[in-house]
Amino acid sequence: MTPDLAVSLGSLRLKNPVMSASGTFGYGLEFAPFYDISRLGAIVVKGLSLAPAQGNPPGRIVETASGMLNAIGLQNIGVERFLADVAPRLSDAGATFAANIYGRTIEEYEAVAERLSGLASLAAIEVNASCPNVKEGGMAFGATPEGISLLTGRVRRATGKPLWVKLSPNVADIASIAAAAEDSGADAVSLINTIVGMAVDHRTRRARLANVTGGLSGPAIKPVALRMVWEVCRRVKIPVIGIGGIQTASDALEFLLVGAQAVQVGTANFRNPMACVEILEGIEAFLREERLHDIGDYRGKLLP
Amino acid sequence: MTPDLAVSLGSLRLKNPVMSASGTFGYGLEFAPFYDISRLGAIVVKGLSLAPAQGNPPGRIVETASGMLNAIGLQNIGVERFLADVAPRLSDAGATFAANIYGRTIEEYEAVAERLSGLASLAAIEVNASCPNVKEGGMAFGATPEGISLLTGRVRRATGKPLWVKLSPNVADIASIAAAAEDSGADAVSLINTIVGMAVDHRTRRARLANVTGGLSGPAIKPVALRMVWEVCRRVKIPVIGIGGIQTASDALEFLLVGAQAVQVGTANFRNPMACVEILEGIEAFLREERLHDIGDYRGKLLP
Amino acid sequence: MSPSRMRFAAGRIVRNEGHGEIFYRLEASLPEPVEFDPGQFAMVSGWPGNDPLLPRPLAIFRAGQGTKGKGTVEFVYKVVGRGTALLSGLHPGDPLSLTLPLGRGFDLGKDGRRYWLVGGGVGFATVFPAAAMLARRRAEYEMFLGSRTRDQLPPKEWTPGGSAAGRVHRCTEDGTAGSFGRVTDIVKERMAVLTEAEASRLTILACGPREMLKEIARAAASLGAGMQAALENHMACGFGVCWGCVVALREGEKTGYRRVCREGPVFDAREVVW
Amino acid sequence: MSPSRMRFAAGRIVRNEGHGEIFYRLEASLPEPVEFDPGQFAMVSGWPGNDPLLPRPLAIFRAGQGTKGKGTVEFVYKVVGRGTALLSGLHPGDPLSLTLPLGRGFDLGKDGRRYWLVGGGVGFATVFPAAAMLARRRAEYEMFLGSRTRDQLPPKEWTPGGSAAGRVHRCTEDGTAGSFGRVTDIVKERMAVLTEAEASRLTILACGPREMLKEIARAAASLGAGMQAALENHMACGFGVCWGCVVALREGEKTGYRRVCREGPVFDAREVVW
Ligand SMILES: Cc1cc2nc3c(=O)[nH]c(=O)nc-3n(C[C@H](O)[C@H](O)[C@H](O)COP(=O)(O)OP(=O)(O)OC[C@H]3O[C@@H](n4cnc5c(N)ncnc54)[C@H](O)[C@@H]3O)c2cc1C
Ligand SMILES: Cc1cc2nc3c(=O)[nH]c(=O)nc-3n(C[C@H](O)[C@H](O)[C@H](O)COP(=O)(O)OP(=O)(O)OC[C@H]3O[C@@H](n4cnc5c(N)ncnc54)[C@H](O)[C@@H]3O)c2cc1C
Ligand SMILES: Cc1cc2nc3c(=O)[nH]c(=O)nc-3n(C[C@H](O)[C@H](O)[C@H](O)COP(=O)(O)O)c2cc1C
Ligand SMILES: Cc1cc2nc3c(=O)[nH]c(=O)nc-3n(C[C@H](O)[C@H](O)[C@H](O)COP(=O)(O)O)c2cc1C
Ligand code: FES
Ligand code: FES
Repeated sequence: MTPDLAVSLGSLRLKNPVMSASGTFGYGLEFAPFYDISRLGAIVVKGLSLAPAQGNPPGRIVETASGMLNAIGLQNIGVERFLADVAPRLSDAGATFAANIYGRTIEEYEAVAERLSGLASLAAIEVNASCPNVKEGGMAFGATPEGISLLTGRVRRATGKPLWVKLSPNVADIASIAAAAEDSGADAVSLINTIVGMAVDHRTRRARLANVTGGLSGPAIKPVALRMVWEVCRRVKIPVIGIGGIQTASDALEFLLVGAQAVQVGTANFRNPMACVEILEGIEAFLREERLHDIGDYRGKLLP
Repeated sequence: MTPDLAVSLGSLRLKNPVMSASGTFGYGLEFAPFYDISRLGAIVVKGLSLAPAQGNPPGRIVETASGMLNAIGLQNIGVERFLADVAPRLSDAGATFAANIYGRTIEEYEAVAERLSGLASLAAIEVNASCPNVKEGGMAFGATPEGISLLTGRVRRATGKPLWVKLSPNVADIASIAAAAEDSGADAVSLINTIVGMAVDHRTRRARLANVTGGLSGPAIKPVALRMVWEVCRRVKIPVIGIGGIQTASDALEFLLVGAQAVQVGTANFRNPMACVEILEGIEAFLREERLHDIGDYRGKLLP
Repeated sequence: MSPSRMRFAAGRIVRNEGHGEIFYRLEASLPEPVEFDPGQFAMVSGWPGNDPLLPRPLAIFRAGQGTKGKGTVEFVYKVVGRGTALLSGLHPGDPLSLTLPLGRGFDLGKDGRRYWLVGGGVGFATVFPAAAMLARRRAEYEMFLGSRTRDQLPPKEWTPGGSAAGRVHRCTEDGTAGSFGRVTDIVKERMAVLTEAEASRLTILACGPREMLKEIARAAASLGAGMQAALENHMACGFGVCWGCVVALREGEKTGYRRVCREGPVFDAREVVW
Repeated sequence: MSPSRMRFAAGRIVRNEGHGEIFYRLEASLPEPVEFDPGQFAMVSGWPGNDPLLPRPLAIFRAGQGTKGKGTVEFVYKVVGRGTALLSGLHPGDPLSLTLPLGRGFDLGKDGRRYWLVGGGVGFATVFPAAAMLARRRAEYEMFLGSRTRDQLPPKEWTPGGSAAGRVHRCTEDGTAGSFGRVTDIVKERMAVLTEAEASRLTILACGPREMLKEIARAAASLGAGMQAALENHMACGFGVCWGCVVALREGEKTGYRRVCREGPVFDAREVVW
């Protein structure tokens, strides 16, 4: 018997809990040569801003021990081109997709959210309240419960779409920030975004990123991500989407075990473009092996 | 010509900037079979509490991608046995050493500091205001500027020894916490301690650490540590001791380049007991290669 | 013949041998054959563990038909850091993960053009496949290969298309093999004696250090010769989804960041903001 | 002969061969010879990169004199996870980092005692060196080796001290080799028929799964036989500086956490809080 992998994120039902993480999956279509992208629980596209954005100058990426730093700075095609060129093709491919959005001001967040609200095929809006690589907005809102409340509340009023708020790990107490998002109307929280880091070249004496600092992702951050997801799951009632260093089915299962309702796979897509489907198949195989009929029988079942 | 590696930490002069990090070097004597421990800038011993402490139940360690989690819980012999049995032998070995201290209450911190103040051979006291693995004290003080001010000020008044305050990375703005330590009389700040993380076994459905969460250390955290050290160096005037994922001379040089006055080597001692001396020799070789006569000509010289 | 659709393939090392001081030549078997355009590349990994984490971009040096419908692919690489050192330590039989073929290769246009292929350092690995194709087409081409010293030139037997007199020019900065000097200078000297008509019929295909590309690009532009430059940049994905590998390109009045892995690695040299 | 002072050594793999389904036997050369007590171990690493990060503890199986004053050391290991899988992929000539000899080995006391050596699973790797020493001393000993199935018993030719009749007892849980059953049961059956005097002269040296050790320890204690148990635990350093590897020991009325790598790995079984 095929185990039931479907999960609910508030009113939204996904066929399975495996999504791609924003910024690591392009606009989704890039993966069509590799596999049928409609198989994923959802695709979360690269962060969209109101106007197209150039992003930071290169170097934008550096490899670190079991991880990488990026300072892309949200280069993206903007919401209009997304609506005109990308969204219809994602629908044609049968994909379930969510838009990650970003603004320099609250008004810009609202404007992007409003503009996307009319897109019937859009499953959800994920608010990036946590990008460490842009000067304004982004992390500023994500750093305090007050900032998150303000941002979440305003975007909430701007759209009827399911609303996910993506949290920054660069805080002392992520659970209280998640609680603020919950109280202000988020349908789910996703975490973690990248951890701020830095790399320098001791010979050239220069920072390796043009932006000096960047966001750390990949297996290196998994223990931190898992701890934060666990803390947030114990605090909020809304669904939690676990992100951070997930590379294999067992990584994904760990996040589900501590209470995440779904997961997003980021950096792993780079080394292995098949990562998301391999994780999906691995979860299914594990449930079968354990004779679990429903992923709900495993989720959150961490033993004391 | 041999380059001059001596560095000053306030009034304290060290023969070189390479120290061992607390908790990864035992009481120092354990390394005597491997090399002459008097060669190090300083040895920072395992965190001492007023009374001997049992620590957490096992499992206490888990390996993670390019890192490890520990939840030792500060098992230690207590300050009295340190004074009676260990300190004299460290002196006999010609070692420069500092005591890392820990208390469950401010009064305990004060008492340990007072008790150590009479030890003439002790180079400095490092206050662990950031241990994530004990229920009380520790991280609570390290989480806010107010907590750090209070703790630093009180220990400052309890001892005339050079005082280093060791900071937690589990905060939103480490520079403001460092500034609070500086304002309250710290002679130096050392950072980072471990980042709180967690690991679970998806098959047994249990946390891998008896304490559930633990502290992440090792190469995985280096980018985060380096960024924090850079931020703190730009904010405070007192010397900064850089810690986190340092394994090689080039790692150490990176921390010096962003402004650290000295470094501590932790987890690297486990895989390679010679790590500290190899780093020391590597720094010297690098300065020679670059024809720098004094480490001061390199330190803080990150180019824009 | 158009390049295969990109894929993620579980390869297996067939051969991985050192040549001279610094080059390795690696051959891997693939579940299915691939076709590629000269200049296209693969993202290669295969070492165990997550450190290093990211795959390494390597130009596809050759690709062929293996036995029983399987494919093979070859790379030539220089050991410069941890990833390439790890690759050099892999043995026949070891697994190798490959995403390929990637990027936009050289545009070898149609008839009537004359090609100069310039490879600086390990850049030859990117231009040799173009030479092989031009040789098959019996197109008019010459090749310029430069390196610091003798051991860093590719072994002669690797040179595609035979070595008809005057076809392949080798040079070293220390004069230990071929002519003495930088490949840049030698190419620029040859350019200096071209007629206007000759220059306008010339397309340079080049891969090598950025300084080399930049100097040749400037000379080519001032003469009106065409030039396609194969660029390098640090990459995370290699197939256009991370936006990590961008370079600044001139687009009319403005400049924009374009992905080396997708819009490149081969760019019209006039568009690159050097 | 007392064990060498512990050291960190840059070794090089001489031999690394699979035996049966799951065991590997690895020999490395060392700059200088080491002496060790049976039961002592080494922390072994050598794969490139930081993932996995920590070295792996392995019992020293043999150590000898190499040529030209160099030393050699041998290990036997079972591939159970990433670290041992990586080890099994290393080739002769590859470097291997070793910290050794570590911990407190078996106390093989003085005269007049009778020893039973018990190895469950790969636990034989820890007790064989003790058997070799007892055989050299012509001490009175028997050995009990158990595993799940035939392929998981050590190859017979590895057994130290020859196989005088009745000296080595092999058993498998599925009966595919040796006698049928768990080594625990077989040892306990043999204990049941000992006289009090015999029991008081008996010392059991055991290494294997915790459940096995615990059951045998309980039986030994109730008979008044001595037992030294070689424990395992996850380790970061292996030489007593991280406090990561502790087990609870009974110390008078209280219990205390003691380091497996320093106060152990061999403990008096009566002191262990099982
Ligand atoms: C499209 C393309 C094709 C290439 N083809 C070849 C080839 O055929 N043969 C060959 O020897 N080399 C080639 N290179 C360069 C090769 O990718 C680098 O030498 C290699 O990535 C270095 O990895 P490392 O781990 O040994 O070095 P490290 O310096 O340790 O690498 C650290 C990080 O920097 C990146 N990096 C370092 N140097 C380069 C570089 N020059 N280009 C891109 N990324 C770099 C690595 O990928 C890694 O992420 C090509 C590069 C590109 C972009
Ligand atoms: C003193 C001592 C002597 C040993 N001698 C031998 C021997 O001679 N032959 C042999 O095959 N095995 C021996 N072991 C067990 C061996 O250390 C483990 O099988 C090995 O560490 C597993 O590593 P892995 O990466 O393959 O497994 P993984 O499960 O991937 O390892 C993950 C982490 O857990 C640790 N770990 C996992 N299992 C064990 C274990 N049983 N004991 C200690 N740490 C563990 C690893 O060291 C690593 O840090 C000994 C253990 C100890 C403590
Ligand atoms: C290259 C890159 C670009 C990213 N861009 C975005 C983005 O646009 N919006 C966003 O919310 N998160 C972005 N992220 C963060 C990821 O979505 C994810 O939260 C993070 O990388 C941790 O997951 P991982 O370890 O699986 O990569 C980006 C990450 C990377 C590596
Ligand atoms: C096993 C272990 C025990 C530690 N114990 C202490 C301690 O007692 N006091 C303290 O201030 N830091 C302690 N630390 C933190 C280290 O001193 C250091 O700050 C941290 O590990 C980061 O450096 P690293 O990545 O080089 O290990 C401990 C770390 C480890 C791994
Ligand atoms: S390497 Fe990812 S977009 Fe080019
Ligand atoms: S492994 Fe570090 S103290 Fe035992």
